[in-house]
Amino acid sequence: MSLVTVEGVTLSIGDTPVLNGVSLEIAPGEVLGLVGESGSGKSMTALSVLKLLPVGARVAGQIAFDGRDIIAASEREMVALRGDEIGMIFQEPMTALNPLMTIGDQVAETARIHTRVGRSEARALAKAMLERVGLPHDRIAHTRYPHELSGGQRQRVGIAMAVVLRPKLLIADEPTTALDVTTQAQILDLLRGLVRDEGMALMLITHDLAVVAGMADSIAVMDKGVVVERGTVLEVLQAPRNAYTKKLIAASTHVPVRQRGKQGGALLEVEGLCKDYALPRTSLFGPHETMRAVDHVSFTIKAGESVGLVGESGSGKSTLARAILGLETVTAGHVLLKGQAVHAAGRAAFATLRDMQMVFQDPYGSFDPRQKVGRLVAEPLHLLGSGAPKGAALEGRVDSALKAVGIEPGMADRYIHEFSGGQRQRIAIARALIIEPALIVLDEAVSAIDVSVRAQILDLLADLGDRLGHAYLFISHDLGVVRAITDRVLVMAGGKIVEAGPTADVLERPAHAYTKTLVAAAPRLAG
Amino acid sequence: MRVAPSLIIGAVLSLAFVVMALVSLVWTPFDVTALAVGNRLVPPGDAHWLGTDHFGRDIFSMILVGARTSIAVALVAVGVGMVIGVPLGLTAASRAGSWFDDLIMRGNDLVFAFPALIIAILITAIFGPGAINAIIAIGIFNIPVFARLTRGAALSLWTRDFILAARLAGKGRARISLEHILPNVSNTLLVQATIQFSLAILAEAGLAYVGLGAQPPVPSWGRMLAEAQTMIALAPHVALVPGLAIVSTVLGLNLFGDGLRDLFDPRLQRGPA
Amino acid sequence: QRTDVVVGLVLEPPHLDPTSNAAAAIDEVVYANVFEGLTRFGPNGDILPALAESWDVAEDGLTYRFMLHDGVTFHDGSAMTADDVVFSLDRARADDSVNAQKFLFADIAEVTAEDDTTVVVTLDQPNGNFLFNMAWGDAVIVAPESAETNTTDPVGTGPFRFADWRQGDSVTIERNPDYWGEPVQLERATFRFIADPTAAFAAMMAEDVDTFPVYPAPETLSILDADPRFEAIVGTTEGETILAMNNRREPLDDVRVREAIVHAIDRQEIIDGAMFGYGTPIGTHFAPHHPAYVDLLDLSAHDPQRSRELLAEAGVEGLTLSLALPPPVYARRGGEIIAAQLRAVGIETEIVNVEWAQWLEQVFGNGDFDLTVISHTEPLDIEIYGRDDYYFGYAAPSFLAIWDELNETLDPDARNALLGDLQRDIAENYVNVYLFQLAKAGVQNVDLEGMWVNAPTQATDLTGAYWAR
Amino acid sequence: MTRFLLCRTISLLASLLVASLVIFLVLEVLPGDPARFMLGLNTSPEALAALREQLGLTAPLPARYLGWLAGMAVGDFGISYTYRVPVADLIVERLWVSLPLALYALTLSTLIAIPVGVLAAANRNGLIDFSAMGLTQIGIALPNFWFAMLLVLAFAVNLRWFSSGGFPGWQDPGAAVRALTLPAIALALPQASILARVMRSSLIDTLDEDYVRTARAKGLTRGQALWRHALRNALIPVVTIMGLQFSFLLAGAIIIENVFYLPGLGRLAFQAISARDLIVVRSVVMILVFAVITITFLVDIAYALIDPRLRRRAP
Ligand SMILES: Nc1ncnc2c1ncn2[C@@H]1O[C@H](COP(=O)(O)OP(=O)(O)OP(=O)(O)O)[C@@H](O)[C@H]1O
Ligand SMILES: Nc1ncnc2c1ncn2[C@@H]1O[C@H](COP(=O)(O)OP(=O)(O)OP(=O)(O)O)[C@@H](O)[C@H]1O
Ligand SMILES: [Mg+2]
Ligand SMILES: [Mg+2]
Ligand code: NI
Repeated sequence: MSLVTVEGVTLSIGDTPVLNGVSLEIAPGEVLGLVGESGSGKSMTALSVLKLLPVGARVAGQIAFDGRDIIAASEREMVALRGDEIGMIFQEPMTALNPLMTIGDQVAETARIHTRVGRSEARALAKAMLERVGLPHDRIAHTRYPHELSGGQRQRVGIAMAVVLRPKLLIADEPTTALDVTTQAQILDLLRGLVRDEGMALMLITHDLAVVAGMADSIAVMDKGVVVERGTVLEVLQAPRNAYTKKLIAASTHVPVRQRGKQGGALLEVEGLCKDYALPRTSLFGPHETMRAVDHVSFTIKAGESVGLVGESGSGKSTLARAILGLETVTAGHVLLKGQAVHAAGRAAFATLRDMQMVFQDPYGSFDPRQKVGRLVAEPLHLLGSGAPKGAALEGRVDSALKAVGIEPGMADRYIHEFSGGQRQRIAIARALIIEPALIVLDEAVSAIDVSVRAQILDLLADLGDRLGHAYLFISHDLGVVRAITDRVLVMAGGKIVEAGPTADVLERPAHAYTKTLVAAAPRLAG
Repeated sequence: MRVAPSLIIGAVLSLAFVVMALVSLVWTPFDVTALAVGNRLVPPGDAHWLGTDHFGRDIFSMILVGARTSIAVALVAVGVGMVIGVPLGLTAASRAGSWFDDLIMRGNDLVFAFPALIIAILITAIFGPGAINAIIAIGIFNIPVFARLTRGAALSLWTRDFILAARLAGKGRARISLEHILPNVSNTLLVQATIQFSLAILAEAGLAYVGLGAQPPVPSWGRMLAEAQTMIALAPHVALVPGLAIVSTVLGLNLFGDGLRDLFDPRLQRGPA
Repeated sequence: QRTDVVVGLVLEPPHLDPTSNAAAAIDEVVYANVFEGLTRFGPNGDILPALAESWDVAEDGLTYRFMLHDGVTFHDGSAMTADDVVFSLDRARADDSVNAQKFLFADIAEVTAEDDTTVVVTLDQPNGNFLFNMAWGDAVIVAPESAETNTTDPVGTGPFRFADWRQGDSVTIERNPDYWGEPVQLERATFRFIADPTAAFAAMMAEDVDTFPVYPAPETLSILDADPRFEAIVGTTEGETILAMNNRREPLDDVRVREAIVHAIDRQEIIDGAMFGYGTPIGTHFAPHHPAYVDLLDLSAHDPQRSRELLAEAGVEGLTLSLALPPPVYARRGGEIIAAQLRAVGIETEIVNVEWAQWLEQVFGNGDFDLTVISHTEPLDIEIYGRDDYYFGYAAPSFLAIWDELNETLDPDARNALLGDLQRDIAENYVNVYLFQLAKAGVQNVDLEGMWVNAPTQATDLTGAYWAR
Repeated sequence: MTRFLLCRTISLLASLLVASLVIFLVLEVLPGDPARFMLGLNTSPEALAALREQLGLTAPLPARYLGWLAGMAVGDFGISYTYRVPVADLIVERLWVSLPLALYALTLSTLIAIPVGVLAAANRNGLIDFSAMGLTQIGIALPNFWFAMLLVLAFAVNLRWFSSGGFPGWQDPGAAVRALTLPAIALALPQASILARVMRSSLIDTLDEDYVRTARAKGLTRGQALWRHALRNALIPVVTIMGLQFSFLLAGAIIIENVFYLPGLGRLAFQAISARDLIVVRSVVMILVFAVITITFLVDIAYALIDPRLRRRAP
């Protein structure tokens, strides 16, 4: 007997069809992994079960929860159900909590709404549940406000809020996507424990097959508003029947083919690099306290080499990247590119930037929405000063750069919003390539895009590296990606490089304690 | 994209306003400077569609020409605010946290802290009343509005990756401000300009009430309304017509501005995913 | 029967001491009500005895003996004696005096107290106007103890005493139980300050105010008059409203140009357009209700054709003149009409609206203007045409000759004839455009009686006011 | 927090100093002479000179500026040229009208705006929303003196519910409140319109926030989620606008004070400007600037009360 049955649910918002006959089932105590690429309708499916759909949404089909008809249920019945029998956790721990309410009160509120318990009793319930999710009152006072907690801690509060009344069904919509790997592992552990202890059913939504593999009993794969495949984890992952599922699995485990490039001499030399950020003054005339974001970092990248940089959130990866590029002043140390100092006085960075470009994480945010792609891609040519090509020569450069990343040159006079996420990231790479730099720094360049697209981009990067021979500094929190594309890896923690070495060695046989936890925490698909 | 009805109403009213001003350039039913005291306070009728005022001037003609005055005053006042305020805001944002930024922002706060109407009265007391000085007075208080708005919008843009990309292309702050920041804040500025425009029309009316707006013989809606105050019991149309002209124009501009804001709102804008 | 009255005034007095500020608003509150002088103006401009019961004038016209009333006390209880008169007059004419009308006392040589109730004033030269001068608000009798504090706490001898001043809102006076003369019928009177013409109309309509002796919105006077609750009271004032011309400046120093301007003006249109018909046309700088008035309107009839001819004759073309307009409605509205009338004869004007302070400094003080509209409200002020440094700059020898003769003449009829000559002189020389005599257009509750109809001086004399019901 | 207060106080004092200098210099170039204004047309040059001396207008510029500053520091604003009473007394008396009026208007505007804004946001794009927002647009577009005049004609002249203007003083609080009612309404309507719009858009923004969805997932009804979670978060821009409005109401009421002939601060300044009572003008402007800066300061503190994120700006 299943707890939730979704039968042929069709949903449209306004005139756009979003779901097209979705069917799935969850039994009590079962963990269902709902996977699929961005926009495939995972969240909408989950929200349909709670009837918390956006305005203008129309649902048809059948949803039964514990024998009750959800589609026909009144708003009153749903209010009674939500939070009491069905709990939900959302993706963004940063914004999912009310910033003006203490965490204790937010958890207690769920209890106060559904039961007739008094204020103090609800507090006690909340306290117990917060302790259960690893936030004991004596360490993290329950009178704190969300902004006083870390991302992982906030997500724990979110979970406590959802499960304080021990619902029969818990829906978790990408609960760990915003967290770094080590925290993700802890949260997944917590969920696993709760499901086991309380016997609740869990609908776990994720785009990461590896997470599902470690958590779920069964899987539903969604594509364009349809569930294309359902089955147990083993069945689906080991023997996928549907073509889309196969493609998804292939992309998730994809390793681009690379020839070990011919490596040259030292291209980039970083020596004793430190970067301090000033904290707000604590006393009026006292000195600024500082926070060291990058702490005595030294390493070298050879021409044609692909180097990975891993580490958890806040370890200083991006700061280091910006410092290398000369976009940030440094506190100490120096950076040499082809023997030329990046941080020398004057417009030195201007000179070294010709040999060094960067690709950013957010493929949309890194383009000015008001300029055409041709102009955006040509922008680094500004570095050539008066020697910059003009007219037809310029167009030629843009065309060939676009062609190199597989974009039709004819698309150069479109705006960036007219491209898909994957295309945008290709254009970003074209922009970095156009000036033919010796080194390209990629800061989480594939983190924000879907697995299938990610596979293409990784192939492209591998191919370009082989053909044009630039060196890469590849920053990522995803060990799988780093393993696939880099020769050597640097592990960063607390602003320091704690371990460095050939990628395979470091990831297979981590020496430093931090690297060990990092490697252990990373979910793996192909076990 | 669905266009909101308020945008249409706003556009129509604003357009009517502009058309009136343009028409007045080539044609008015009567000469607005010719007085005919014997013919004063005639109610609306065939000869004078909207009646005549206390000097026997044709109100319809005055409304037409007054639209021109309003446009001129408001346009220049908003122009002054933008021409000075926007560069200040852009520069402040490009050097966020520096002493220069601090100076500009403190200066802004200070201008905001001065009671606007009293300062306007002082300015006109120093330079004499008149449209130009009314414009200066209104314009001064538009500077911090635009400076602050520009700075705020620009600051959030400066944290975006595409600005980093431009810096990677070796471009300086000033160039980035011009090439990337300014076009991206232009929508916000346009919307605010529409609203400040309507506020300027109201402000001119307020100044006219204390006798400081555009000076005779140039017709101005604010002065028409102010002068008609005492006539309302005698000939209500004299006070109602300019009042309604101001209300409908300000209303139109505000609706238009709001509609534009909705139109430009990124949350309502959806490119292909 | 009501015993209180609420009087609407347009301007709030800056303070309440009439001896140290020119503001008419001070007299409008305290004149005859709180402060009294040796003599006073009657409702029609005649000079009546006040604190001085009677007086003798010596043959040579140089010595005046004033017999004061007995038993007069100031509001603070102290007795008013001859010493107080000596103090008041000496204070007003002292070197460091800040009396706004020091010329009133200019001829005084000495003031002495003969006994407690007799004062002797000796003049340097005979002055036919001396008793008239002593009736001004600036010549009231004050006590030495309170002279400096009269600004905020006026202590006079009048039938009302000061009760309360709510800055910006109202001044209240109440009956003085110890008044030496006949007690007034009102218990208390409140002066409310309402500058906005619309607010004045609303205040009357809402009966928040019982009377506006000088109502600021002539356009609505007819509406109020038609209302059975109210009546309009239209009388005369001493205010000659003129379009003043800068006689020193080119091309206005040419009498033909001035005459051209005079003929361009249609007075009636200005009176109708600006004052809604309230006002009497004048052809010279003199009040029509004065016995010496001469009707000279023919000299300055509205004749645009003649204007154009005169301009051509003077060889003036494309003339543009500035027209400075102070705040009162006669100037602002009148100025607009004048501008239109001048345009009709080919003279362009540039209207500059100015505040009083600016007008006083720029136009009056520095004589920096072409044209201005202004009402000269002082009684019998044709004398200004003889002042060399006066802002419109006339002071022609022809005028001064008559003036000197007038000062030596004591016979009333001969004086009137000479005054007529003065009027003719300035009219024939087209010094200014004499527009109209400002009317005292007031409005009041129909049951209120005993208020002044005319305004020989700017005052709100409530001593005779009472409620009929 | 002490550091925060100290910093703010120093910047507050610096702003005031700059403001005082600006005001002083601006008023120095103002054409017109108070002495001449007081003595009128017929005065003699000696009387003028005597009065100028008496008023202290002959002292050199820096001395007068410093004298003014030093006086203000101990609460002595000098003696008004025209009124001949201490400026401080004048201002205090006017404040007893302007301050209650501003508070009254602000209260009215808040009481109208918040419910209207909330209702409109809760019924976004519905009939209530549409009509409420239409009305607020008209409220903003009305020239205030025109609206005030219509109020007087309707409620004082025709219905006789209120007096047409003036202020009877606080001895009779009932009468005083009645006298301030129409002016407060005239002042409040446009402000309420602005505030209601801010309230609505701010609430709509917060209603779209993730935590409101979280609250709904907990089982709160739409109304509960709005009331308990969205509203307080939406108040932050509303408080900013209220702060700005209060200073506007304090200083910008000149026109309304004129229409209702109220003895308020704005009209005092206006009258003082035309009488060239510069000592009053600069003190009033100074007080108003001070008020605005202080209110900004208070709004900052109000933020901290609403928003715990701002409470501990620095340890
Ligand atoms: N409020 C809305 N109005 C209109 N369309 C919407 C709305 N929210 C989502 N959609 C559309 O519905 C489709 C499914 O969205 P949904 O959020 O369920 O995707 P998802 O699988 O959860 O993706 P992701 O992994 O990015 O969260 C998408 O095409 C999206 O554009
Ligand atoms: N402009 C700044 N001012 C002050 N502190 C900063 C600034 N930028 C970054 N930091 C701090 O420096 C540290 C390192 O930040 P950085 O962005 O380099 O981390 P990261 O490794 O890139 O993290 P993530 O994986 O989340 O991108 C963090 O603690 C961050 O809070
Ligand atoms: Mg989703
Ligand atoms: Mg980073
Ligand atoms: Ni006179």
